[in-house]
Amino acid sequence: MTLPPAFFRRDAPMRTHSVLLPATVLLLGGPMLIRSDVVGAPAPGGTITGKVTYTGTPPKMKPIDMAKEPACAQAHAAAPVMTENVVTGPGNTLEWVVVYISAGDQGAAPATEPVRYDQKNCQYIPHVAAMDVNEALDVYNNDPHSHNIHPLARVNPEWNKSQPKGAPPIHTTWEKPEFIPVKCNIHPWMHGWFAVLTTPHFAVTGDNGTFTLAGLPPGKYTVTAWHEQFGTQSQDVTVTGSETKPVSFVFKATPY
Amino acid sequence: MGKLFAVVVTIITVVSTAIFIAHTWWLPPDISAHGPAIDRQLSETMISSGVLFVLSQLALALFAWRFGDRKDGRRVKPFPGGATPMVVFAAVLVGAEILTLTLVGAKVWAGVFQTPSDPNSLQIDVQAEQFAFYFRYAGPDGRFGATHPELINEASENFFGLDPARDTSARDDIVVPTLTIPLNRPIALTLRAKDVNHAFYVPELRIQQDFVPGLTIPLHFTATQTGRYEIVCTQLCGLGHYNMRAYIEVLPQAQFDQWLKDKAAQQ
Amino acid sequence: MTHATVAGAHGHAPPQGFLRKHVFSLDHKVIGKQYLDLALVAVCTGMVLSWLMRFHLAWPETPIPGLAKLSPNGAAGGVITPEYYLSLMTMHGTIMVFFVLTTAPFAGFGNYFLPIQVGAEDMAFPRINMMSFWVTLVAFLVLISAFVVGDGPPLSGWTAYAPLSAVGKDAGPGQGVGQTLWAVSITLFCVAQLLGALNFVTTTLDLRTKGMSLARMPYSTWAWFITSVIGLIAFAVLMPACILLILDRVAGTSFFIPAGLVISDRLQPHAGGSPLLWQHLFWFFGHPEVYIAILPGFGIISHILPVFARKPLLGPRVLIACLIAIAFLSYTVWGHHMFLSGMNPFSATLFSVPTLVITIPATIVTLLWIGTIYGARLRFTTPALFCLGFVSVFVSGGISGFFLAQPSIDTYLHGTYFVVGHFHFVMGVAAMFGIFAATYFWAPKMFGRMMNETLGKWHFWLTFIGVYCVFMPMHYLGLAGNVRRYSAFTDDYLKPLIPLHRFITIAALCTGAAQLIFLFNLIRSRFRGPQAPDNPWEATSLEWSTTSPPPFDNFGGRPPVVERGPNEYGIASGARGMDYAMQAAAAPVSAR
Amino acid sequence: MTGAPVTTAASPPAQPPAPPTPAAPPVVEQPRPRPSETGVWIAIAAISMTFAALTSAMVVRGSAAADWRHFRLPPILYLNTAVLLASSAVLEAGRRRVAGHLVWVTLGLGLVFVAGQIVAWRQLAAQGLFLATSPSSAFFYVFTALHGLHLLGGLGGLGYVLRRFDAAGPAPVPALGAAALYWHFMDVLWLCVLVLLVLRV
Repeated sequence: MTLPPAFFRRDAPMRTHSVLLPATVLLLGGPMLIRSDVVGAPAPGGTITGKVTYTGTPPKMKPIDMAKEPACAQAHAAAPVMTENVVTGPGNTLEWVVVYISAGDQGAAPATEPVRYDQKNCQYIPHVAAMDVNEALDVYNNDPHSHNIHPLARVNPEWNKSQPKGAPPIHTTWEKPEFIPVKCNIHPWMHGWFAVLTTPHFAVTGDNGTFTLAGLPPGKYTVTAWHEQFGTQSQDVTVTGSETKPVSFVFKATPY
Repeated sequence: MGKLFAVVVTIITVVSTAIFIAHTWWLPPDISAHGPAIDRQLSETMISSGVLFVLSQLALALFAWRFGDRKDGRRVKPFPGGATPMVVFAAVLVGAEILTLTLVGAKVWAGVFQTPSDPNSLQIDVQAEQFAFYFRYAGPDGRFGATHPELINEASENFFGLDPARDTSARDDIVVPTLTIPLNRPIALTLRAKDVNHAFYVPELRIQQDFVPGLTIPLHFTATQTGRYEIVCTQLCGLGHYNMRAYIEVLPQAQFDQWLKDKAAQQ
Repeated sequence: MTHATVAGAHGHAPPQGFLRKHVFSLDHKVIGKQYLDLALVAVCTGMVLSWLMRFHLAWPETPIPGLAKLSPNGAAGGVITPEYYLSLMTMHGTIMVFFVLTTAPFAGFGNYFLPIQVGAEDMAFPRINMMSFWVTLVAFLVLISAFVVGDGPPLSGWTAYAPLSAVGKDAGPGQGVGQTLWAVSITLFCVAQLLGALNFVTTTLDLRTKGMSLARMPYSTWAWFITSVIGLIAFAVLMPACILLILDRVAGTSFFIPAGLVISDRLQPHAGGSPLLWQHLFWFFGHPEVYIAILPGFGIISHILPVFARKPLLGPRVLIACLIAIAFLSYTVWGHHMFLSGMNPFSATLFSVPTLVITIPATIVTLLWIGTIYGARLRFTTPALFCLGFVSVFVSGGISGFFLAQPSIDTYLHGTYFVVGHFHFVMGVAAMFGIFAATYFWAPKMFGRMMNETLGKWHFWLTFIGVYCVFMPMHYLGLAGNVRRYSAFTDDYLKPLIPLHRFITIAALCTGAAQLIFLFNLIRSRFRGPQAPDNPWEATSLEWSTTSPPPFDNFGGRPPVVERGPNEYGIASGARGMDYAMQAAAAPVSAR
Repeated sequence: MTGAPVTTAASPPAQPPAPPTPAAPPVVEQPRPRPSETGVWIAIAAISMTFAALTSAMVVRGSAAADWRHFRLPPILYLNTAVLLASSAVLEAGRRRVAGHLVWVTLGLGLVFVAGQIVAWRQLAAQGLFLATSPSSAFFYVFTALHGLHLLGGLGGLGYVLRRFDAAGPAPVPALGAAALYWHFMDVLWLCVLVLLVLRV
């Protein structure tokens, strides 16, 4: 009979107004909300694109030995999974870097469609999930055994829940901006990140290290790039019309 | 009613003892050097206490059968000799049984836990953490790197908190989640817990020892058969306690040396 | 030899008003019944928890209807999560050991019958007696509140080993507020039991009626007296241990938490503590606690068996000597819980000797009971059946103790279901049979109405066979190496044992259902059972020479004078052709 | 014996006694042994077991790690000990002559002792030695706090006896005897704790 705070906020019938708010926002500012990496309608306003690279020698990624969980060990028998804290691509590009507007965002409406965070073959997919404050986050467990999601939040309230096989997805949101490391207590090699941001304009670099922030109304912005091991860098960019401004970040890598 | 009780108790005793004797659920075959002594001790205790168990249950059943109140006005009979035969039986018979079990048992226990490990045994450092075991081999330089709890970073597989940048002997340490050991060679484990109490239990090896945070506990054994067996945790350590499993692989010496060389190359 | 003075005014005037009479009453009988009702609520809660656990072990993925609403956090979608299973186990263990096995046989029946059996009008300190019940009740409510507070009840087991119990929220769900509530509840429980034990010892030593020498005390009184002596020392050690644990959790001290612990990727700000210190302090209390749970059972069986065997108990002095020997030895054996805990292996050998030696008095006591049944004229009423069941189950439980007492065998069996089978047989079943026997035996005296015999017999047979089907297979699981406290069996060598777990679960659910018969019988007989005479079982002790239920001051202003011991059964020279002689001399046995 | 003589709330060991009921009915003199005195003897056994457990915990914790920080005990403790011993002497005189006013003096001295202990705590806190600073200060606070708590129980017992003095009827000799016995045990306990702290801390 434990009644966690989420119980009261999420599906307590008397909190009807919390359901109406997103609906109205959707009606009013619909087009504004489409995030840059969603392919489709060309967004009005300027875009910022660029590439994230590194200098120096990055640490060697080690293969993860999942002997403890036979189901996952077989799944990765062919191509062993490598650790993901520093993933490099061709041409010194850096993957899993969150690039977002940290200042100058004129009160854009919050993103609303849920972020899906999967646990597949004892791996977090995606390794870094970027989301807006109060955006819905659904964590799925599609492995034949249980996982335990433990976001080590300091600013937000920390929680630690198991998700046995076949258990319903965990629906949650984060109220305050924070970079939250996520670990699975049962499989110590499983690590991921929740990047909770206060802007809907963000992108996570893929294996080619590129990112694009579209739909930016003209104005002066500070663009920040964050990497879990090499820290953060910021640059100021002014967007005038609807042209594309190139921005690039270079991180200094250390072998250990 | 007394007869029904006697019948039920007898059935229960017979069925339970039969299952014990038939070994339907029994210890897995032993693969360690010290295991047979423990198995002997267990079967001795099983026989002696089994006899005591059957005797007392059947006595209870027999007396319940015979001494129901049959309204035939017969007088109650005290137990012949009063309480002294009980005390004598318990003190002498059970006492003798206890004495033998303790003397023999103490030797078996001392053989495993009170003797220092064989000097040329293979040293392996074992760390138990919330919900996994990790094993560390000294690597070619034969020396273990120092561990720093504050440097532990599971994302980059630095489970022991090694500091390869400044500590040269830590660079070649091999960290694996499966305990791979050579056949018929004494193994000396040093058990360290990273967070809470855990335990190292391999039923086939007849070996079990708790990890206590803050202590480094030695444990030594010798495996006498090859194969892949499960290491499980028997000390409650939190929600993943049931899934805190690792495997122990016993390889012939040649295969083990080859495995060690491959791992060293990967560092 | 104490001697009676003129019948002075009763220590406290008979109560007026509902509150004084039934709720805040100073009368040891009302307090005894309040303890029993608390234990009844606690055992029902504990039983439901064990059903949930057993159901989850047998069918882990099958959702349990209604559980998702009851605890959305612990069992989303009705499927119990590993941490919720462990908190169910922790609460099951804590509730059963403290609030059932210590409260019912010792505090419940002891409070009700000790004063009457020694011929006193009430406990030595009635106000303290009342306070100790209310502190126990508060302790129970504090423990139960852990279900609805923060992130659920604690999951570190009823033994609450540090640092899992001492580090706080980082150690996992339930270890935050829930674990602190657990520690506070157990500290309060210790205070209550200390005060209770103080009352028992003073009443037994000072308030015995004329002629009631120590040798003439009934054996249940002896058992309660010895249990309270053990309790005085055991609870006096657990209380400071829990205080230190609370300080570790709340005030940042490091009694039990060593340096350099990284839990949930955070370096804990503690240093220098010793987890083994908690284990030593806990088990120094822990093992005497299991004797606190079983010794009242010994006393009750030794008190009830002669009544239905119509034959004096064999060797009463030997019995009392054995109880005292067990009480003394119980303080020298606690190390057998820690053979493999990293303590010095030599002390394991040291602790195994007294552990094996303590089996001798236990064997003697069992043989005395079996000797009492020899040559008896057994009347198979329900209490008698539960006594026989107690002896049989205690033998099974005691025998498996032989294995665990030896360190070499414990190397294999420690932490497996063999241990679970052992302590459930001895504490979970034998002590419960003691409580059942006491309830059926004393219900006529406590409520003035007889309990139904047929329902009683159905309850006995279903429970007796049921418990063997539940707990004997646990010994086989233990031999196969099945580790205890696992919420799911994912290991390869455990999967083939799941059918046996399913059998145990079905047996446990049936045995649990059989307890409803007892509950129904107990409640119905309070209101519609036939009127009970003063001495329905033709027993000799003092409680049977007063009315049922006894008046406010137990003997209606005429304190009994005792002429003989409690063991006068099967004698030829009984008054008016009876085969027994009452302890109270020429007491007016009212003809009702 | 019938008519439980004096239903005193002899100061229970672990907690201040339940609120004493209004004037209990007059009681008959009670021959030896008196339940309230036996009760106090048993309470003494339980309390000393608690402090023995804490002492063994202190010894084990002392050798468990090298972080034991020795510090000088604030001198006021010795003054407090003198006050406590004085209060015991006054109480013994009061018991022999069954004089209520002496019991009042004991009550006063007891409160002075408690105040002195709190001053000692403050001095220690001023030195920066708090509960969690080091195991030695932790044990100092735990020992003095538990002793203080049991002393408050004793003060409650003395209060109860004093109220029995004002009530009509014969002097409450058994209750006074029990309370005095408990109070003297408080002295012995404090001396043991002090010696222990001087040696270990």
